[in-house]
Amino acid sequence: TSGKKIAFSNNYAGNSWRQAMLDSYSIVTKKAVEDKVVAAADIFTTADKEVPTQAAQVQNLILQGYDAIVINAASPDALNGAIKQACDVGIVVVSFDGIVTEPCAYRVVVDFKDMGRQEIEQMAKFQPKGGNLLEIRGLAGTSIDDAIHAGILEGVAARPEFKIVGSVTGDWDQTTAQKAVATILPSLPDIVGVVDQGGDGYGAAQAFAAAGKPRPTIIMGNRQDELQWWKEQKDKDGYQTWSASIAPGVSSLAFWVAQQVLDGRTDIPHDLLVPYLAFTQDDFEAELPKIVKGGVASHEYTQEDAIAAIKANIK
Amino acid sequence: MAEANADIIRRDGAERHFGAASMDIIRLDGAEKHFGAVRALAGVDFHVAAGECVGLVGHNGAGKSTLMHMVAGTLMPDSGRIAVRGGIEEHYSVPRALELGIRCVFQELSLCPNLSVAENTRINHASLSGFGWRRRAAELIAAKLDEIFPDHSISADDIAGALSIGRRQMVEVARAFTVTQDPLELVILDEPTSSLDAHTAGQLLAFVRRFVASGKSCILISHLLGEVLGNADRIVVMRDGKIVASDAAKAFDRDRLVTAMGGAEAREKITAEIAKREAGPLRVRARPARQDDGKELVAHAGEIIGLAGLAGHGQTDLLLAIFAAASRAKTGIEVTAPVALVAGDRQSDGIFPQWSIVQNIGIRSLARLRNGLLISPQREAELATFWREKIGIRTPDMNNNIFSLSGGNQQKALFARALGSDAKIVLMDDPMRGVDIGTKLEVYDLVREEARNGRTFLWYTTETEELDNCDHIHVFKNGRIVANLRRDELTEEKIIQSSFGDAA
Amino acid sequence: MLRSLLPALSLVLVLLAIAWLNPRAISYFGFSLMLNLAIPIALATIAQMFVIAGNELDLSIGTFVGFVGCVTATWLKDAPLIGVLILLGSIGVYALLGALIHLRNLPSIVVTLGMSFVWQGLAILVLPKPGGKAPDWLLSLMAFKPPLVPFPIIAALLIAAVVHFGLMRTSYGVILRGSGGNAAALERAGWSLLRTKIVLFALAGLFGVLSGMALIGITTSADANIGNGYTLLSIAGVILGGGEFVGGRVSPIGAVLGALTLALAASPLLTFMHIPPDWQVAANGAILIIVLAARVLISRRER
Amino acid sequence: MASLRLLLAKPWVWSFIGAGLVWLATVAFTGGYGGGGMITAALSLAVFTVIVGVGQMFVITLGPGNVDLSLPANIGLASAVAMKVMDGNDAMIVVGLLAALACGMAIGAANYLLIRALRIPPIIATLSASFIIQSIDISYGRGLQIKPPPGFADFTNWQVFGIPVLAILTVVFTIGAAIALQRMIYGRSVLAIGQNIRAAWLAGVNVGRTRFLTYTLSGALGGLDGALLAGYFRGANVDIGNEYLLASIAVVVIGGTSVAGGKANVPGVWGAALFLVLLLTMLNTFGVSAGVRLVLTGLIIVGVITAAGGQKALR
Ligand SMILES: Nc1ncnc2c1ncn2[C@@H]1O[C@H](COP(=O)(O)OP(=O)(O)OP(=O)(O)O)[C@@H](O)[C@H]1O
Ligand SMILES: Nc1ncnc2c1ncn2[C@@H]1O[C@H](COP(=O)(O)OP(=O)(O)OP(=O)(O)O)[C@@H](O)[C@H]1O
Ligand SMILES: [Mg+2]
Ligand SMILES: [Mg+2]
Repeated sequence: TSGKKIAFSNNYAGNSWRQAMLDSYSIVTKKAVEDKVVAAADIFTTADKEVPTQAAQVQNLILQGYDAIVINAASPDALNGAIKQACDVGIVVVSFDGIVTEPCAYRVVVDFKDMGRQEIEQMAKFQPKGGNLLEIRGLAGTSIDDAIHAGILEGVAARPEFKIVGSVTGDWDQTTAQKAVATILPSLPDIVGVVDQGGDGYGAAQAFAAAGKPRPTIIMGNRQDELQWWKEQKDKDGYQTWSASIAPGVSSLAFWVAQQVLDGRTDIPHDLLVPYLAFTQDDFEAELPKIVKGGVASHEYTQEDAIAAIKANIK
Repeated sequence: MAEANADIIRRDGAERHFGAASMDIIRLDGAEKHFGAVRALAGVDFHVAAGECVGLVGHNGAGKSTLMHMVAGTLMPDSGRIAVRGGIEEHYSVPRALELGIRCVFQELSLCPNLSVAENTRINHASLSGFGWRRRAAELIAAKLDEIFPDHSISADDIAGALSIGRRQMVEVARAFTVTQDPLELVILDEPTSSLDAHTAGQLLAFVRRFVASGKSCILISHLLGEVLGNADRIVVMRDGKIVASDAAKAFDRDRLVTAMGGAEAREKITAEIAKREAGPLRVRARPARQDDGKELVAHAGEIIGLAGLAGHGQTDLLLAIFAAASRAKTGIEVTAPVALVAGDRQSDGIFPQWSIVQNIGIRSLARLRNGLLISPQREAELATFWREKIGIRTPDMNNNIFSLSGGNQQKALFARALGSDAKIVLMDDPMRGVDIGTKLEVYDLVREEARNGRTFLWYTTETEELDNCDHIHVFKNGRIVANLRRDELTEEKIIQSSFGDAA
Repeated sequence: MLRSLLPALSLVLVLLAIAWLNPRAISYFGFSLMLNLAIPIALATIAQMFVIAGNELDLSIGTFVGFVGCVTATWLKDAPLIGVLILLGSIGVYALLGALIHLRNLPSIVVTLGMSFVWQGLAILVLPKPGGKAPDWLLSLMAFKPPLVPFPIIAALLIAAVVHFGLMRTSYGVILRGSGGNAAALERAGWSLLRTKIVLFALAGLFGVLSGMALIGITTSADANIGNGYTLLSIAGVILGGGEFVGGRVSPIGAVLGALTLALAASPLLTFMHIPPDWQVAANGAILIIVLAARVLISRRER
Repeated sequence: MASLRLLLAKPWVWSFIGAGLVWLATVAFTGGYGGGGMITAALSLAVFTVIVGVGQMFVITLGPGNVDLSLPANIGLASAVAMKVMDGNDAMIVVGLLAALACGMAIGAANYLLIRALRIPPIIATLSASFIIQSIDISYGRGLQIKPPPGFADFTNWQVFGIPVLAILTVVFTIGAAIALQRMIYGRSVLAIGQNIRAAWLAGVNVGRTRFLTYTLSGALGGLDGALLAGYFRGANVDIGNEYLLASIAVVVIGGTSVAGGKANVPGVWGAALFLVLLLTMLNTFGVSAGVRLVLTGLIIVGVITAAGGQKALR
């Protein structure tokens, strides 16, 4: 595939997760280009998380003659028109994180619904008596928010000792999340736990502290500040929780999938399931020093990792 | 010839008026109108007969415009009756007035600045629609402009906002006389000549006479008493919301009008009272941008310099250039002292519509009104009160919004703004638009007094008699100074000659 | 005179830059791809232009387009009759807003700010998660490939021509624009300002609906957040096209050109330039500034 | 009675009435539980909107077309600058605040330069500037969450008898702004320009300087807000100011400032900011879904403004 050109279409770069994602991607692709595995691997980022902007971007990538497009999409369905146009001219499309539903594209998916379920399972370990939960949702109207939420509901249904007494929208943005939690806290009964979609844990902890409410068990999301806070609490009084999120390094896996397809492999399934990245009470402290201050835990894939991951998905 | 003709008509009109009341185009009985505490109309009986030109005069704020709003249907009286051609109108309104053939040219111009002249014409004619309306509208207005102002040089495609205020006034007047479906019986002209030069105003008044001669009616409001005396059949004088006199025009002369209005005694023309003064230090030296010969405008301390010529021939531009040069160096213009400007186009250049009268007056003098860092409301109010007394701004409360003032009183507030400031040079852009005769005479005195105290005035005016107040007069044509007259050389003929002279 | 050519000039400038960077883009296929997403932007810009013509501002057009998109991808496909009724009803809501704003003399910016939440909320209720599908007729319409001239160009010309005729040439268009120029004068001439406001808002609603439908015809399926960016884009498009916020000074042709310029400058030009990812967003801003600054040189010379 | 009518005629009263009603509705719902906590939370959060709202108010008052769309990006960059300069060190708090202010002022001045020198309409100038600022922020802050010094974080959370000290300071600041608006040459100049820029110029107002100062002021307040937000939300990030794009405009217009320019209203900014936070509190407390919450938010805003009504022009 040394003559092939791969483009990366991204719709936002403004938070630590996306930065880690871009970093992982450029580390891996730079080496791939140096090693002449591919001819080019360019990154295109739009500013605004907007669907039409990204759709236009994909169309322009088509015009530039790329052989494959790796995409973190702003919407799973609304980009299908542009994705289909790309497929129609023979471009390989691999989506991850924000995946696309257009059948011709490949999807590197994380089982978000399972992540939601697991949050309740883990919560049950730390709060065996059950109790009131506060849920922080993500960006309304998106599929990821929907999947995690569905998982959490399933989990709660399976464990009736838990009850969700409050739900706020955090838009996956720490500021918004903290603000939303701060406004609802005064009116809530005692909360034993907070379930969220990753990255909101630290903000929630701050909101509880600011309101002078007792600290609940907050599920974390692999950010450095979240793990750091967890460690501080653990050192103080043995505080326990769990942390999960999609690894930003999945971007590099998506790249290798595109490369493999361009290489002529036809046995790759269009839906590839990869595990989300989770940390427990036992292993999070080992990870903490590896994360850059203010950043997020990640994991980059090598070509071999990718081939192994693909293999695991072939039944 | 024209004089004799007008005579007959006049008698004719009077006969009708005294004969059959049913021939009244419009009649108001006991009209009252209050604006908050202000009683703008205090029970007015007013009527206009067919074929009659009624002159309406009165001091600023007498209630003339308010009365005309009733006639045009844009304001409803608080009490009183309106009858059109003898029939009582229960639900009088603008559409009803238009249907009956009553039109109004308002004091505050009402063109849409974003539309062309033809499009503005369309607005007044519901029937100008369908295929080819554009062409019809353009032809309609062009024909009427040609008829009223033969040398107007306005195109139907010109955007109204880009026209000078004088031209806008011409368009608006012409538009009021255009006819399509609705009849045309009565046209109200509320100070139609305030922004016109003497030449154009003459054309308009001649047209009004022809119009009335053809059996239609007209109400003419003007502060130029000569215009009213010379063109109206009957004159109605208003004072403080009441009609204080109504008689055939012949029965009035200037003195009687002024007395009826309650103004000062009519005065003789200012004569050689302006004694020779020795020139003070240089204040302004300016050459118009288009001037190619050596002529320039020079003003010293204590001088009143007049800018004359037909409207829109570069006088305002030069004043603005001088104003700009005061804050930022500009080639060809030298200004040596602080400058203030009295705007003539008060809507777009002068008034701050959200503010009270006090704030409108104070804005030019804020730095002097401070106590430490903060503006002192007390000193601001003092300044305003001082000028309210000095030039007689009619209002119950200077803290009222500026728009609660009548047009002429708004203009006085702008005078107060400039004269109350620390400016040594005052630029006046045809500033007497809409100011009543009594006030004018007071302001003339004031200007001369201020000049004696060392202020310099650059005074653009479209009223030739105002030039009598000036020491030097520069006549403009096509953006250039074409004549420079001393006051003792000044005659109306010389100005007209220079204005129309062939110096390109 | 030159001033009215400025919007066209900006567009030419951007096109020249694109041609220089990627000659391949200047082709039937290239224009189809680069410009098809500009159609919904142009329609939204026209909607905004009607509101601005009446001295108001619509902060809800973006979420309204999103709402229409969600209805198009669900009701309009599954139950066309109900879908059509909903869309007509939403135009009616726009008309009502115009009436409300006039009768209560409300600042439109606050009312439409409130409505932007309402539309977004309704969009989420209609389509809780992304999906749905555009009706087939809409898909084939937006995928239409006329001979010689690409569809987006034809569509843009058509929109500009129709709206220009309606607003700038018809006799009622004059009244609509006059209501922004001098409302008092219009009232004095006997026109109903309530009616002009209702008509302007209803037209905005109509073009908002067209924009949402066109957008879904291109993207094929919907997302509750799909139109959010259109509010700012549409305002910028009107201004770029020579419109002004007050005074009824707007230009339909300018607005369409402005929308095309924005669409081209924001994406194709940027993509073709190969800028490091960190600075791509900045380049987007820089392009806008350069395009507008180039206009200054001209308008300054004209003074 | 007459004084009540006079009060009701003030445009800003309605935002306070709206805030009060929303609060009462929430307290009624919880049966009186948490009413005080809600006010504390509302005050702490409203502060940030008020600070940028005042800046935006001065800009909007300059007349139609004037608006500062660069505030969100400005806040984001300033938050990063402040946190990097403070570097977790209590001794550097003042320096960090000054750096954030300077950064904001530079942005404001740059905005005005674009508007004046290149004659770009303010709305597009500030929008373009915000793109550039965002890029600078991303490359400067790398999307990382940089933590505030503990002293600064505590300061932003400091409360006396349930009243945030920051809110008290902000009240003092807004009183200053109101005085500047009505009683200082600068404020009068802004109001004059907003009503009629040409008349203002002809009345001797220094138009250029006033507009420059106004955009710079707005920028400076954005910068200050960025620093404070980073303290309160325990970390700078690119997105920290996002919600203030709409919120800063919303509080200005809901508070009774005229978008046609020339009429401004400082107390209204407070009323509207409290109204918006309490509205969020109410809807979060009611626990309605995101869609319903948005619809209700919108309808309540429209309802309040309709009840308040506008005023008729004089002539
Ligand atoms: N909308 C208004 N609000 C408050 N007061 C008003 C309003 N319109 C007119 N007035 C007041 O009514 C009185 C009559 O005003 P009007 O405009 O009729 O005077 P006018 O005779 O036309 O004066 P001018 O010669 O200056 O035009 C004035 O005292 C004026 O201040
Ligand atoms: N020659 C002019 N004619 C009409 N309006 C002008 C003129 N010059 C300036 N203005 C008005 O004033 C506004 C600002 O102009 P400018 O910045 O030159 O004013 P200034 O107060 O002198 O500024 P500075 O602080 O740079 O001296 C312009 O947008 C315009 O509306
Ligand atoms: Mg009058
Ligand atoms: Mg005159």
